Amino acid sequence: MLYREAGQFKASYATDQQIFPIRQDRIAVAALTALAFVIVPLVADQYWLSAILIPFLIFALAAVGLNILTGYAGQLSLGTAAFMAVGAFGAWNFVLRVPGMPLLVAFALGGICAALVGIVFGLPSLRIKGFYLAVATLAAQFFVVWALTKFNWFSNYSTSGVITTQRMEILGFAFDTPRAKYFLTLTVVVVLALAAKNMVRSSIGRAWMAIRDMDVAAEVIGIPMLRTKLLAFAISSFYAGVAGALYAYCYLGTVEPEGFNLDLSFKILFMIILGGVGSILGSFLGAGFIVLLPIFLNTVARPLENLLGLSLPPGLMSNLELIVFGGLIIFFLIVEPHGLARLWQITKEKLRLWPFPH
Amino acid sequence: MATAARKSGDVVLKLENISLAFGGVKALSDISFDVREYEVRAIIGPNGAGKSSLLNVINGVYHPQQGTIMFRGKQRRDMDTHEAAAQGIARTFQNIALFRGMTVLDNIMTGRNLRMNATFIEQAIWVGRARREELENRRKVEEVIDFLEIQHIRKTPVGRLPYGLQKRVELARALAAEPSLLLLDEPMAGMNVEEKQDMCRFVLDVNEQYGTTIVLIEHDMGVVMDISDRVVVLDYGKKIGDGTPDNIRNNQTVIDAYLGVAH
Amino acid sequence: MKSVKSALLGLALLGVAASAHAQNEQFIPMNGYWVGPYAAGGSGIFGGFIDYINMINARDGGVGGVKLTYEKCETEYNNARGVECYEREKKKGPTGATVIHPLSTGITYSLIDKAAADKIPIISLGYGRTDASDGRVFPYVFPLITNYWSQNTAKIKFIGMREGGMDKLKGLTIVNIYHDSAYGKETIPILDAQAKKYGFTVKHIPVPHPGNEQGSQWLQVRQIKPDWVILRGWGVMNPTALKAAAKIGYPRDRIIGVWWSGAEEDTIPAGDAAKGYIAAGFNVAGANFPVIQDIKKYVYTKFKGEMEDQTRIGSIYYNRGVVHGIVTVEAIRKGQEKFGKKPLTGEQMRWGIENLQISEARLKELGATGFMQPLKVSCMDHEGGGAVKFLQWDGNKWNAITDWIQPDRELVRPMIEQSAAAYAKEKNLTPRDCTKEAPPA
Amino acid sequence: MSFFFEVLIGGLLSGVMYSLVALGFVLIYKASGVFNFAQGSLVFFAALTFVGLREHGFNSALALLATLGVMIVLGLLIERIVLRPLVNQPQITLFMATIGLSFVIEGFAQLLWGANVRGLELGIQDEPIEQITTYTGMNVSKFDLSAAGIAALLVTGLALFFSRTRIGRALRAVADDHQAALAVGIPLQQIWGIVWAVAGFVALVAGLLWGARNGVQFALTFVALKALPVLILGGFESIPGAIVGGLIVGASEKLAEVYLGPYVGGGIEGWFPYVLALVFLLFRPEGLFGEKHIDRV
Repeated sequence: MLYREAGQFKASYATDQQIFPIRQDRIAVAALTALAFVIVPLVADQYWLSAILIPFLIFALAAVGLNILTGYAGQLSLGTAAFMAVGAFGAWNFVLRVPGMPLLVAFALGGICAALVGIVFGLPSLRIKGFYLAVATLAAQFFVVWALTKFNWFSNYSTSGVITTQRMEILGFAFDTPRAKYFLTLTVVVVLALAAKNMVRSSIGRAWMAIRDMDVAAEVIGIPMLRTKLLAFAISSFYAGVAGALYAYCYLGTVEPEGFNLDLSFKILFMIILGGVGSILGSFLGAGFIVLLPIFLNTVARPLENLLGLSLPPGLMSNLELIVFGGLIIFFLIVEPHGLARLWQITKEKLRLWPFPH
Repeated sequence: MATAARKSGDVVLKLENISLAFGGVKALSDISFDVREYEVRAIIGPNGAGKSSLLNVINGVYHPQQGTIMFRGKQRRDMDTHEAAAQGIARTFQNIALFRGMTVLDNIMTGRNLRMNATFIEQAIWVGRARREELENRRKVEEVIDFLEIQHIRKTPVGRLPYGLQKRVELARALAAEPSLLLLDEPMAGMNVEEKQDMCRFVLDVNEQYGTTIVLIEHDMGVVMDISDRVVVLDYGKKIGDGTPDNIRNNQTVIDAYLGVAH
Repeated sequence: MKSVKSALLGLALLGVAASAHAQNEQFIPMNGYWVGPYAAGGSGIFGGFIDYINMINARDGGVGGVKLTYEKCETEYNNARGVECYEREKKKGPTGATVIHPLSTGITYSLIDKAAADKIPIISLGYGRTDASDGRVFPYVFPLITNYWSQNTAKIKFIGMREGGMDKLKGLTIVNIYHDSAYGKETIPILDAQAKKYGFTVKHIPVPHPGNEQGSQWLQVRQIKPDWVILRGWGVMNPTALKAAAKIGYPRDRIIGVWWSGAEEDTIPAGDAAKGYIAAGFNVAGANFPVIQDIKKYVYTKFKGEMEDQTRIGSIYYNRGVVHGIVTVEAIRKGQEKFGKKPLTGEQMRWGIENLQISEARLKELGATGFMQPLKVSCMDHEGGGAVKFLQWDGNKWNAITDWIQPDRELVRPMIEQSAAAYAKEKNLTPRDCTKEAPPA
Repeated sequence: MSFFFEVLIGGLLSGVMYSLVALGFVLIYKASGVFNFAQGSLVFFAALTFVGLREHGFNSALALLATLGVMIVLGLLIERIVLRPLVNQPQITLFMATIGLSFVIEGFAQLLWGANVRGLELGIQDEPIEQITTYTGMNVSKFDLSAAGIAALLVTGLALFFSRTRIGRALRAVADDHQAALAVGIPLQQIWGIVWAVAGFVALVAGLLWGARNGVQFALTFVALKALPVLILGGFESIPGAIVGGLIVGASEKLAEVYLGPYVGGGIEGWFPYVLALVFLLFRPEGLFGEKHIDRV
């Protein structure tokens, strides 16, 4: 009875086309935003902020980016981490080389660098589809990491190729505590997630989905294949790039090209598959799941290990973690191939009817 | 039906000596025919006669090896899908080509994508032109939805709809583009009598109310003879007949081809 | 608020909260890796480290009556997880995490700022930031014993010794085969500087990660026909390199590896192809040292050992773990001298490490004579040693073939200071004045 | 010039090693449309099981048989537990499931046999053949030649299996058209089980050869990355494609590294095959031997 849209009549198309048309959703989103901006910073300690919430938000942003490309536009990519790397190194170089460069502008420029690289590696998508394209995006993955390692200019000739982010300051306010970094990350992520939501419910989003669902029909309608696909690559890479910049600035503080390896790309792909392909909400759910699961397994495993004594082989818990992680992924795919977002949708549909059976 | 009474205008589309082959297989050989403004033009023929290929040539999905296409006064070697759409050609497909992951409303809205000019940045911020365009086009789409009587399924994902309704949604998507030339590939295939009647009514209404020229592939001879102004008959990629329904009905080659194929 | 928070945490941390910490304990996080491509190194090193801690607890009842506790956290050699482990572990124990061994250059880099803010010292034994040897700029980072640049100069010295004098280096050609990564690239500048100084030619050949295919690199070696090859490998790259060298017939006793290329894990998979191969090391292999025997006696006879496969006790990685244990425990001892026999805080621990001295005599007491080199850390010098021993693989085990060979400090130190100064400038740090630091107690 | 040929031959022989891994991918993709990312883990698991059993006192032949048995059982289990419940799901879901599967296999392998790095001697020395060296000045490794021979045997064996046995023919039918195969009464699931078992066998062969080359260790899972560009070039569904693709990738990456690498700082082997494959795809999107699909509308 609580989650009901009955009685909420739309008097105009404008109200019907709101970002969250159902009143309860609006309330929930508002409450969640308030929670994230007000309550969490008050309650969460440093561990939660800097080890869980910040990476969660950053990965969610990268997942939103990948979801635009893979979930909405239907182009499978295995190179997300590379675009994150471009964003991180791009932003860092802009701050380093342009005096007085505002931080947020540097993030955006880093994202734009990633978008340009994304367009280049998106070009083959016109001819190549499915797994051929997926494997082809690995070219981006390996090439970008190689180039960042190889050409020392990108890391300002540091011997190791590692970059350490500069002090973060916006309008004189220093972002050097976990809480401040959390605020910055949260703001960027919320703004970009809303923008993504707006895009996918506009004509560009419909064009992406049309290409995903049936490209020939989309072309016949007059959706330009080249522009639409490349735009998906560009915007997706922009999101990944900004996420990469945040990853460097707000999370790790120091990054090296190899940190943006294939494993990271897979991790983000996992997020959208488990969270829900073609769902902005799913990107967040998936990111939460993938960030929290290993930590949860680890925090459960270690005390268990102590409890059972040292007679266990040392690698046991680590290996079990890996097995359980992989097993749970398979389990979730089998139980709900459309991801957590679909699970949530089903719950909502049930809630609409609750407490009546029909 | 009083088809003869209806005004048919100038030739808007003219195909001349079109030949199309895939690898070594000839799909169309030396086909010529024209379409006049405001008319309902049917293409008939047995399975594999090249009917769908012909539609695909008209709106640029296939590029013929030979021949020319004249559309709205412009002669060309082949069509480009995007150009075709921009010039006002819309179509439906034999095997429904809806966007299965999207709702009915979104599917129909894609039909108006060409009319939405807001940049993705405006759309991301959802202000000004982007918002205005969404609303204006939504209004148009709602007209189409009312016209085809599918208000009740507006928010349903198309994948969940029964076949007949899917066909109707596909027509809606094509109509949303406000086309001047509408290509319909077996719009009534697989429908029951009632659904067919509905569909016939819609096609004729479109033709009459909006003045849309219609090119139609259909197997149901009754329907074809009823609603079309002129008919082209294909067999094995060749044109074997062209004329009014009455002409075709009495054309010996056509009768042979049909009887020969049927049994 | 507090209760909401603890409820949230409690949910995730489950049993952790339940085990109340006794007060007279000092906590050391063991954030390592027991799975993945580098699990052999991670499990070996943390095996030796943990065994040593357990031995100290069992034999001596801890350090000065303070029991040492630890908890493992799996980092998978991944920066993000390494940071999470660090954040999770840093508040545990009565005085929090008191020292951290990231065992990954990437994780070390990611922790430098955080650890300094949390006042938890980082010990990076034989990895991490080379320029952190300058303690003025990096008060909380200790790349103890030796760093990549030092070992590289020692390698050139070794080559000089083999050639019959440093003047004989002139005109030689040395190929540097390196893992194409931040880690691999680190020694390129120092090699170039040395090439200039001694007049040899150096050619750098990168091997792309993971390095399981090196045909083209070694064909290049075959074409160049170098006098020596320096191997800066990691993981599977090492045995593959040795195999590839055998394939082109390049003599293995002219290949000199770094310590991450010089463990049993690097040679055994190469089989006969590894015979004669030489690597630098800052600890030796072997289980005959009293310290290892004590571990066996106090830990393994009680079935509490970390190593499932006990043949690995005394291996290079295992012994390196014991070295981790020795420097950590000795630093605690040093700290207790000044701050009293109680659990140290991270800050006090930092002082202990910075004033750590392990003399030859002390090594003897520890049962580790010849096991590792004597150490003298200071505010200026966070490396404290710098020497390496060269070990040769005879097909079954690593044998030391030299004594401790000192690095070329005149060459290395200015480069370190220059690099550290650049870092300080970039980060807007004021280096400490070491003359004002508290002298050793 | 002789150096050029040496690089070329070395590359071709390395390429054979890539093909071996790629074969496993092709088999499974052909029969069930699954892009099996866990193939690398299977290679690792097979090699580790083999040396693990030998450490426990099995002789080589027995260990080989036992490992083969384990791989077949593993293949059948994967089909039964992971893929059968996911039948008719989108390809990307299946792909993800195999990544999850790779974690399980990797964890399980190390749990069972420990994280130790092991050597594996097959009794074939990885050394240059002297006669060839004396006559031509080129180094050709005995081991590489033997590996090529084994690969040739394997491919011949598979070809015979597909063309001569009833199961093989059924398998081809399945590869051509699942629905039609089902309609004529071919038991799909049984066929899939067999394919997974055969893929397990191929993984074992690849695992032994790669294990002998690099040591039996976790990094064996990375050989999958070497196989992917081979797959794009050769097509996901073609066994000859896997072989020819492997040869092209092996030769071109070596030549590129030796002759192109020095101009850009080297280390280009990691991405060169992918870019090559990408450029190739622009001209032939269905791969070397893949079938051209015409979009019908």
